Amino acid sequence: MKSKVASAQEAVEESEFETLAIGGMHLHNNPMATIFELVRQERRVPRLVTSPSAALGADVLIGSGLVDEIATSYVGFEHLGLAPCFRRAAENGSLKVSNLCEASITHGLYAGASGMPFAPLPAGVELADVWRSNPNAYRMIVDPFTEAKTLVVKAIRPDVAIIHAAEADEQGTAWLGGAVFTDRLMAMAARRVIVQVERVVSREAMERRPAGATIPGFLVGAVVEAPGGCRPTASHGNYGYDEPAIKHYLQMARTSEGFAEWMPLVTVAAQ
Amino acid sequence: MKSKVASAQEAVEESEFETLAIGGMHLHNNPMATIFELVRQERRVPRLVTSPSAALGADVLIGSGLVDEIATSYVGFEHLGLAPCFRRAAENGSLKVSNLCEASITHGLYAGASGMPFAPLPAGVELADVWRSNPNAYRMIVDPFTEAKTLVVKAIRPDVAIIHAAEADEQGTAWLGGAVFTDRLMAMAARRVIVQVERVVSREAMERRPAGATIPGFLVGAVVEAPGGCRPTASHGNYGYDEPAIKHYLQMARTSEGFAEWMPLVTVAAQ
Amino acid sequence: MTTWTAPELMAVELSRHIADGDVAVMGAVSALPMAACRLAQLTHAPGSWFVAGGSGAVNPHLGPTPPSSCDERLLDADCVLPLPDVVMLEGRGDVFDVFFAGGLQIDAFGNTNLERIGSAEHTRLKGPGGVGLPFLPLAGRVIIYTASHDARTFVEKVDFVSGPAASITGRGPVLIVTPLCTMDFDPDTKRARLRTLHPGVTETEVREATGFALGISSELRETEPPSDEQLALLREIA
Amino acid sequence: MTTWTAPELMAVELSRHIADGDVAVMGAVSALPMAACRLAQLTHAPGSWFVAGGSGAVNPHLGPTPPSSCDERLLDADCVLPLPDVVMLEGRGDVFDVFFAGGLQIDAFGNTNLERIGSAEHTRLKGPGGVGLPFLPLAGRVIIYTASHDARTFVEKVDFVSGPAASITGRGPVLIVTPLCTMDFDPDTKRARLRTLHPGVTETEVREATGFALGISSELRETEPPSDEQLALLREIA
Repeated sequence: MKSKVASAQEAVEESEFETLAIGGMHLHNNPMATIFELVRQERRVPRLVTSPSAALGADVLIGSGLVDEIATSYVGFEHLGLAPCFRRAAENGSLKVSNLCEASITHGLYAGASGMPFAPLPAGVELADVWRSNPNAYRMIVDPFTEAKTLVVKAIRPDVAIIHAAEADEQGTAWLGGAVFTDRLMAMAARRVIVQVERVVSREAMERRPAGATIPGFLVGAVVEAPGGCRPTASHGNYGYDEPAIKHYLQMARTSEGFAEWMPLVTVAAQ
Repeated sequence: MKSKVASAQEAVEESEFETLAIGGMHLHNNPMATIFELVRQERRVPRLVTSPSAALGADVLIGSGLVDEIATSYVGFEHLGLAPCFRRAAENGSLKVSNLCEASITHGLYAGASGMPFAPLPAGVELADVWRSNPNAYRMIVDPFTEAKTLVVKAIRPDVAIIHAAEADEQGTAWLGGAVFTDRLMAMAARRVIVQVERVVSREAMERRPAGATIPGFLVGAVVEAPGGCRPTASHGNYGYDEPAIKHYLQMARTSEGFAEWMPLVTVAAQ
Repeated sequence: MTTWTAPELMAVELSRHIADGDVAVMGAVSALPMAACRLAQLTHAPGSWFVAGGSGAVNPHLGPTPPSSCDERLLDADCVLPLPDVVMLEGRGDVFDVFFAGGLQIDAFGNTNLERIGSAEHTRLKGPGGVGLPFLPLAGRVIIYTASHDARTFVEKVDFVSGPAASITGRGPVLIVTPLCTMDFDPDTKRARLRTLHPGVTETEVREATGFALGISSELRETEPPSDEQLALLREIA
Repeated sequence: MTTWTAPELMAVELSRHIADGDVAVMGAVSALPMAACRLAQLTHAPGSWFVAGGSGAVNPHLGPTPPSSCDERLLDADCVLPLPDVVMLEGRGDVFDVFFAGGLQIDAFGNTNLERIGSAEHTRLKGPGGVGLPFLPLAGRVIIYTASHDARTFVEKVDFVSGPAASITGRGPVLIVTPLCTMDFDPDTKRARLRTLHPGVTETEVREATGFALGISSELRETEPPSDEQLALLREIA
């Protein structure tokens, strides 16, 4: 059996994408090691899709000037503040922001994972301005059973998804080790999955992990062993987020010059 | 805090339904104790919705003459044979069978649990004859993004769902104890949930059960303590199915007279 | 005399609006409503429930309350739902009695905005985005809280509706809690009105900090201070 | 000389059609394909995968192979998926290389029927229903197996299409394995044709047991008997 374990460099080099999805929610499980590798390789991201609440992972890709469009419902640092690079790029128009809501991302990924072309949304969601601001992703159609107007969102099918898990075996079966967020769903919707993990473990060690917390190896293209690979964000089951380091980032990234100064320090340190 | 623990009699008496859903798959986790109580109370079931593979639970309700319509993708006893009462009632026209496929039940329940009015199905599923045989549940519409013809299935929103779990606490939080089948999804889609369990346990004992294997108590209307309550089907985590007893049932239920003879024996024994 | 901080008073006031049996849900930056819900469970609403944001935790035991809504410590809870299940149930419209909401802007009708200040063409401040706020029309009741009571936050009309005030299944916004006061909504005009003033705060102060014409409830009174028991419990939780 | 049963020969033959790296899925009454997939893993296809029916088990370790596809013993596996996830992935069309299918009726083109014998108005036999068979057009390859090789099962045209022979993402039906023989499909006519005869079975016997005009492969030969190693492993698995 061929092992799926690869270096971050190999895993990224072997990935082709128009749409890239990155996992993690807020300050947790941002797959930073692989994201730093994307930056090192200066990989252009024509379209970045995030979990319902992205943070450092998205901000770093945007700050590095690699992202043309982001489809998201939130990029920020929760109680620590706004996302400086996201904010700057959105305000100066260099980043196209395609607004989605949490329901649209979740049900859109469900549709993508299920072969559904689109997902209807619950009545009421159309009262927000989100869908009108993103005509590519939404359509108002007629429910064929009731004739009621129904908002639908296009399925999300990332070409590549990068998520973080606590452990995986060489065959790619991974265990998330904490909250699953939308990361399992993202893995199921993506054509290729890169799982970065704290530890590569034996196949036996993966057995009988709880059913809802694993990703079967047949969905996984590459396993990247990256201990500490979420830092400075948290890795559920392993370590919390590094608040001083994140505050330092928020301070530095206020300007593009500051971000450019922060970035090589971190990527070199991560190597 | 008011305990949700109730007798099967109370739990059924307090349930009003047009559409009743029953959990369990094949020979496993059929919530028989509560189903026998439905029979004792001679509760009419205008519409019965099942998991993708129903067995004894559905057959007993049908054999008791209580079911007007069944929406299902399978009623049978897997390697042990066909479902005698289902077969008889479908063949003599006393039961309306609304055909669904596994995808339609699963995505229909997902839609019901999510407030989606309907669910699109993956292209290809329309090549089977199922949807043409059940015009109430299906429509062919146009994908507003691609203009492709797309089959959609109506959301499934049971008024009441009856499922079996290994354990629950008095607040209704339940742990399934084995495979989750579509039972969790069914509970999330239903307006009222009756969970029958092998054991009522303390709130503390329910804590930190795996995230994907529990049902939060706020979705549960009644907890029925019914040790052995799946017999003669299996209860995951507790006991296997009783093959001789099921074969005996299949023998007896070949005729309605035989079923009528079997039924009171079992329901009296279950009390 | 017992003293308390503004966040403590806010948490206690929020907790008073959780009734026994309620099921509440909250999103990002939710330490305040989490603590409020837990306090309600420990006092007058032992049979209430809350789902803590992106963690999916149902009734996290708290003590301490982590500042992040996705913190691993929240998983010490009565049970945990995978996040997609929470999103599913938010759409059902008959599960969650209370949604807690916030915003960069909150308008006179209780619409909230986390998207941007300014127009799409001339965005003065790009916000993070509204996450689950479009679900608000499906909540039983919407309770809005904010740490910023100023005229930039409280505006006549939001620049973008992330969280609609309109409701299709419930009552929509029923309460706003700020560091200065609480507001409810006039049943006729649907506009926010001053309901209680926090101890030591004047009506003039609130008016100056509010960017829309604020009505006044005929039952305007002082916000009830936290009891010693509430404060003691809250300090264990938070 | 080593002897074997018909199910053993069938399991070994099925296992030969699992290639290394394949991901297979099966539904009800699937002890035979489960054992076949496990045998393939233990012999020529160590990197193949299979998902065992309603249990959601990924690569159950078997030994013994339970007769029910939802048996708790299957959860002793490499990992377990909640069933809804399996259903989701079946619809993706690029995950499962092999679907195992069966039917009360199997027709000359590889359509399968678990719904009914007879018309909707005059149903002679109500079958259990087709469960996931409508997913077959989304499989890479469809492999059909049946324990009943007779003219009631093998018909010119099924009375109801539960499992379509048509494919939108793959090759559709590629193989039928019965207690008498194996069949493949003529690439031009798309009709089933005799591919191998099990040892001791004659062409005439197969024709008499088949309700449609059965073509014959130009490479017709005897089904390769199980090796001693295959049989020994299979008996540990089953």
